[in-house]
Amino acid sequence: MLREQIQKFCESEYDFYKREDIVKSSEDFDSNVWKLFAEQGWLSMAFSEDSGGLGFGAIELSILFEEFGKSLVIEPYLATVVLSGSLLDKSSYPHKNELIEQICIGDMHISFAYAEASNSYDYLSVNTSLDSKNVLNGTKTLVLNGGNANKIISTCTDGNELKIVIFDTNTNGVSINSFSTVDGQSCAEISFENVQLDDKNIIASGEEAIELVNKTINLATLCICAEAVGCMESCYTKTLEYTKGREQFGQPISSFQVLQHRMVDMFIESELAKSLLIKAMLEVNNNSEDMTKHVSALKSYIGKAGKISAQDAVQMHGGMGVSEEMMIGHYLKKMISIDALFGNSDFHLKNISN
Amino acid sequence: MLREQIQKFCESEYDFYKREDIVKSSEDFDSNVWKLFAEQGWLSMAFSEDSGGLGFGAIELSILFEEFGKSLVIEPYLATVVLSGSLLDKSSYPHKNELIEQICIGDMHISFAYAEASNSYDYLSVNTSLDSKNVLNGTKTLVLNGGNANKIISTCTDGNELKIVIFDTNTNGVSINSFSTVDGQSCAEISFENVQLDDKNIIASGEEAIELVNKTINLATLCICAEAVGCMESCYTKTLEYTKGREQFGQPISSFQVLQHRMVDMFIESELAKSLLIKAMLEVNNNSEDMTKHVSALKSYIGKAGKISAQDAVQMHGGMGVSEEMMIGHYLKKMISIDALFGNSDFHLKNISN
Amino acid sequence: MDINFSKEDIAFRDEVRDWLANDYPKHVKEKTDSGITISKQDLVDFHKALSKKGWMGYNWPTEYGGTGWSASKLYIFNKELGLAGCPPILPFGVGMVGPVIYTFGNDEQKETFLPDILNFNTWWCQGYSEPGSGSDLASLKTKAVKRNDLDEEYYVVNGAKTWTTLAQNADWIFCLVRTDSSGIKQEGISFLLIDMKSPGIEVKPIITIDGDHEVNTVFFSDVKVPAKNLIGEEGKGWTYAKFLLAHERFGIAAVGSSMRELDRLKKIVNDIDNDDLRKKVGELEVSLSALEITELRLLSELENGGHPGAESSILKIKGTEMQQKISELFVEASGEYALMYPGPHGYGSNDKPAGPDYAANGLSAFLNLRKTSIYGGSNEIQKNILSKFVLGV
Amino acid sequence: MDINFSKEDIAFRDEVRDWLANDYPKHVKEKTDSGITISKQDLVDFHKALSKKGWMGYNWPTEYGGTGWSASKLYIFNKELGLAGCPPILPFGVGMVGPVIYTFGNDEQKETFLPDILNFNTWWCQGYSEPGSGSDLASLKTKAVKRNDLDEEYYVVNGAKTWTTLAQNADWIFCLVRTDSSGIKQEGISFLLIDMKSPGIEVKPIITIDGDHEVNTVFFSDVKVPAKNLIGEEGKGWTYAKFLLAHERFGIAAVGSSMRELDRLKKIVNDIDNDDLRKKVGELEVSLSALEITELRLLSELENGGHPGAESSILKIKGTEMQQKISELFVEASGEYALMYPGPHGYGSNDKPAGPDYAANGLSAFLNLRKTSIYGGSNEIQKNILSKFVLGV
Repeated sequence: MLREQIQKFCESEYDFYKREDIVKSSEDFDSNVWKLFAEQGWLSMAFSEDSGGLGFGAIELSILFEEFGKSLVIEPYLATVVLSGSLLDKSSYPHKNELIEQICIGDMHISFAYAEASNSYDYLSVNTSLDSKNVLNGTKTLVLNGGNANKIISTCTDGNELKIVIFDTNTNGVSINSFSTVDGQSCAEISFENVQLDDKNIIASGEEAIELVNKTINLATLCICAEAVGCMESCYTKTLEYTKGREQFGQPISSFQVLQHRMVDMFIESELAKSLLIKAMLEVNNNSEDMTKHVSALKSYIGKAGKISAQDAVQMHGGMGVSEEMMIGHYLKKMISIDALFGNSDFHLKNISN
Repeated sequence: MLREQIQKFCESEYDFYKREDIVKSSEDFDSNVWKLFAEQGWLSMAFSEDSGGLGFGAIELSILFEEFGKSLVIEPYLATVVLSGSLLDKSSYPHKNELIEQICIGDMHISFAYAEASNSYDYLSVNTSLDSKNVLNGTKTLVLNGGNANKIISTCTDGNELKIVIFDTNTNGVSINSFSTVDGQSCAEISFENVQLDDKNIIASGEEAIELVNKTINLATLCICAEAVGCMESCYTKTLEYTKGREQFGQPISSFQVLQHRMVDMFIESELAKSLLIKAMLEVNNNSEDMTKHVSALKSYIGKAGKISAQDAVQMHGGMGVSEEMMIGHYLKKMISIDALFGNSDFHLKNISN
Repeated sequence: MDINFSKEDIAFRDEVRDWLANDYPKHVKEKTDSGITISKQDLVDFHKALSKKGWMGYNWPTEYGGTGWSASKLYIFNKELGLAGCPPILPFGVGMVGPVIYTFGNDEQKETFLPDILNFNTWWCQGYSEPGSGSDLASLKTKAVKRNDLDEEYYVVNGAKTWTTLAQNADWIFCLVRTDSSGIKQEGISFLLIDMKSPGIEVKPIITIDGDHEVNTVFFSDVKVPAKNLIGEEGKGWTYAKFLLAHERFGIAAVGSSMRELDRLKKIVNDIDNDDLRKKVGELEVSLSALEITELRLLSELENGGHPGAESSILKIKGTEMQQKISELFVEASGEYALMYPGPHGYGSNDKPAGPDYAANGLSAFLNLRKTSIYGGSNEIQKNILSKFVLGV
Repeated sequence: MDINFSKEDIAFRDEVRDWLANDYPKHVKEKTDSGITISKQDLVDFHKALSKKGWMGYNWPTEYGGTGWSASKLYIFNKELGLAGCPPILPFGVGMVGPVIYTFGNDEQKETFLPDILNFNTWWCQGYSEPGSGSDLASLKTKAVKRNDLDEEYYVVNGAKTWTTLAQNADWIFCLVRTDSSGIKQEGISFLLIDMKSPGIEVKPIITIDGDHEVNTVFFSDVKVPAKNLIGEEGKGWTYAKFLLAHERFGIAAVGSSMRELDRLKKIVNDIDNDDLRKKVGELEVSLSALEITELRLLSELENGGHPGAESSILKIKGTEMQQKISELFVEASGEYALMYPGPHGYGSNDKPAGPDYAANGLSAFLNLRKTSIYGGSNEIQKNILSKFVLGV
């Protein structure tokens, strides 16, 4: 039901031309579309009822992202709702409800600054420092949607333990440099120079902070994997459609056995990826002990199979495949960005092999 | 010219049925065939003229083995001529000429015992010991043709440096356990229990011994790679021939595009492997500094590509491919044995990557 | 989407495990656990033990003495037997000819053949492929000509069937034969049951590249087959054959046994501490998990009344690839010892070579399993099926 | 089999290196060395420098002002330019239309066009593919109708050509046009040279997935083309087109530039110390070496009077795969920074992001190079060619 709702929305409100308009506009996303997301309840669905949300979990988020993947939705749902919102939701931060409420109605964007230049996927090794007087210094990189955020959630260390802080982006000493991403979104490099915070800016410390980072990244990883699974299905269905309509040498190119078997491979890989997604989303939903392992298995699989699938889709679309004006090349760019985020295929394979 | 000579011999004297007769006989090889090898000059061609050979080098050996690969020759040329004979030829051992002469006329088989159970391709790490009174103790494994050898050349250590010794297989304290190999040859596990040698059994020590082992193994590796290249070409040509003759659904199966492209891939891989062989054999022939690196590149390539090629050949031969009575499955077994010898594909890839 | 099992399913799983622990013949278990090839008698003992428990008719409806199990129970049964390292249940009787007989056979045939199948009193083999027919099954040439002598109606069968698994042990063979050559090739095919003791039958071994004798060519020279051994109608054999192929989905992905093998492999690879192999094992673990869940999803569709049909080709393709890749890694893990190969029956206990135990077994499996992507409709044919039914091209 | 170079070849190689060190325009070198996109003027300067040295006609016989080089010199020239990171020589004039003109054109055409090609005074582009024609080139629909007005003979051209590289810079386009639709499709095709300034020509950019504008669709609406711009005979255009495709083998494997890129990649991978990537780089090094020697073997066949012909499809397939794989590893080596992509022209100097320099360039190359397995006869078409000419099926 949720799936049908999203599909209907994407069909009527978010076709490829609409998406292209947003990508080409000076804004990183369309605030009207974001408002529609709020109206559909999508911005609140993932939060617990205590925090004012609808209390849905990993399963619904996976479905949402799978459909987002099919339509290549570029709104900053991952940054604001999944990364920042869920982190707040799971935290014991006393002010979280007012923030979550603002996210739910679409009035606030928060970005989570978890990455630094040198930590290569180990998000618990943090150099950004918070001194005893709550002064923050450091540089965060690849902050998703950072250029559009009202607030930043950042990891830092007091020299002793991990801390998570939140503050307005217009606080003195915060400078933000925003860049476009390969999938048409944006990310920022953000530096903190003697940013003065106080105790109420601190969301969590120590064990709680570590658990929040791990669970948040794990959930976000699941979400982009679901997005990849949606991409893979679309790569397959769109290629099938294209090859059936495209004539060469007097026959549709779908009649060539080599292309048929390659599409069969795309279909099979898409189904296998879907299976791993189902497993992983159930494990995360149950908060099982093995959930990280299952998410890593999924991430390692889609990183490789997804890229191959998108490359094959481009190849079988011929010249059309490399044209910016066709949707198909954008799936490949999406798969590149998904593989890059939160550890690539080899990294996650190592995670489960060791 | 050498190539044509070998091809002609294999066609007239060594077809698949002849080979099968030898495999199924109680002997590991056919001594009449071995005599013919001697008559053709093949047993002497690789040795220097000083040692009584024809003074040919790595190029001619490569051609010989490439053709051996096509016909799946199982005579113990690698063990006796390449491993043991070349080692002697390159050594400063005073008695080498009489031994080489016996090899050349086909009257003697010598096996080189370079491997031990725990050294995993590091043939310079040796546990077999030679004490100060020249008493030998230890166990060697996977000694090619060891069950048929008149003499054994073995690596050992005096606790200080590497030594290479040679002695009769019927010396007291030598026990030999012979096994069949996957490619229809034989190898042995040989143990030495207080085998009393004397100084004239010692071929080389220290630096000379190390260099002899390295050069010998390198040359032998080149030879089996050439054999693999021959196998790959035959896998391709035999599969092409088979699919052209085999009808299914009213047409030769070579008319199916999927099989065509797969055979094109086999052809391409066979050509690329041939190119690497040419490069490596020239480097070895020139005794170039980089020769080990080029042999490793070749070995890493054929280990993988050769197995894929043979597997595809079996698959495209259908039921015929897995039948012991057809030649095609034996190429797969040959490729398995070649990958296993002297370090497999991953091992040699590491060699060149580090 | 429900890929989780019900309480009833869990209880059933425990019952299977219980049987495996207590009633699965110990002498068979000992051999399979130590990688020793089992004998014909071992196979018989294993099947008889299943019969005794009432599980031989795992895929049959209760009215014919079967278990009437749901798809999920079938899945659990197969997976658990695989995990325990049991030999595969021989499919030719209970999986193949049995369902054809109870669906298309007459009452006399049901009474004659079904109980013996359930009790494993008869060993069946399959006469489908012919020398030269390969995946183009319908091109078969084995001829059956009807005769009528002294009120005895019978067929005279001439021709040959090949790749016949364990024909050397079989009591009966079910055959597709050509009773009419006038129409298109699928018509004119009939389905006959033939006693292997009939005069004129000769079984010739085919030795496969692993050195084993598992398959055969069966020659028929003027073999007399009573007309009452015809299943259903003359000329409808192709329909029954297709029914059989569609019906035989049991265990096709071999998830349980692949899990067992991969687990063994993982322990070996951890011992030899090789990063390349560890990575390859990790990839296979992920793929096997994907395959398992895909099978469960198809099951769930089946149980909800869907007809996954052609999608089961995915299980065939990926299941056989998985088995082959695992065996290939065993060979890689054997390192230099992959060179030695004594044949499928090992070196025997007095003559044990140095090197790891798994080397010879791994190579035997590697060579033996090449056939899995060829038989039962080669993986290329499976992709053609998927092209037609899934892609719609 | 001689894959080693002669002394003369070695001397020539040194001469090329000398030119690269001293006369290859510095401002172009600086840009390509630091991964900055070069401008139209840079490209012109590069080609003019080659002209000045007399190397522009690298593949032409001396009688038309070419170098008359042997195959091995051609190979060395291309490899050294690639190793030095030079932009590829634009093939449309000197590589493609030039040989067609000096082989099939009349004297007037030779005098008019050849010197300007050698001096890079005219920028040519190629009008082969059409929207909808793809690899089935002969199905082209662009029409040229012959008219005769007041003693002026000319063609009126209508239609569209697409995937036209750098048409936005071009002075002239050579086109396959349909002058007759009555026969089979390969007949009735003619080869026309068209001035890009002719009224009725419109160039519409195609932006590719790397964000760059390199290719275009060129529309022709009642474009008047003097009849003297027809090459050879009307209706024989397909013959000339095939000649051109067979002639254009230069640099197809891109070995030199792939070596340069792989070398850069190797340094990066050693710095970040990643075993997985190191292994993948090692595999590519081996494959690139295999490709290089294969090209040398084909050269050696050519020089010995052989006609390797279809085997050059190997170079196309493996050369493009190599380029694509190297670029893919650059992306993998970029890790998380593969996320950021500013477009093909970089971030500009004032706005440099954190993360390695190679991230954006790697991604740009990765996206840009997808086309190499599609154009010039897709790699699937190359395999069809090999099937036909090598397998003989």
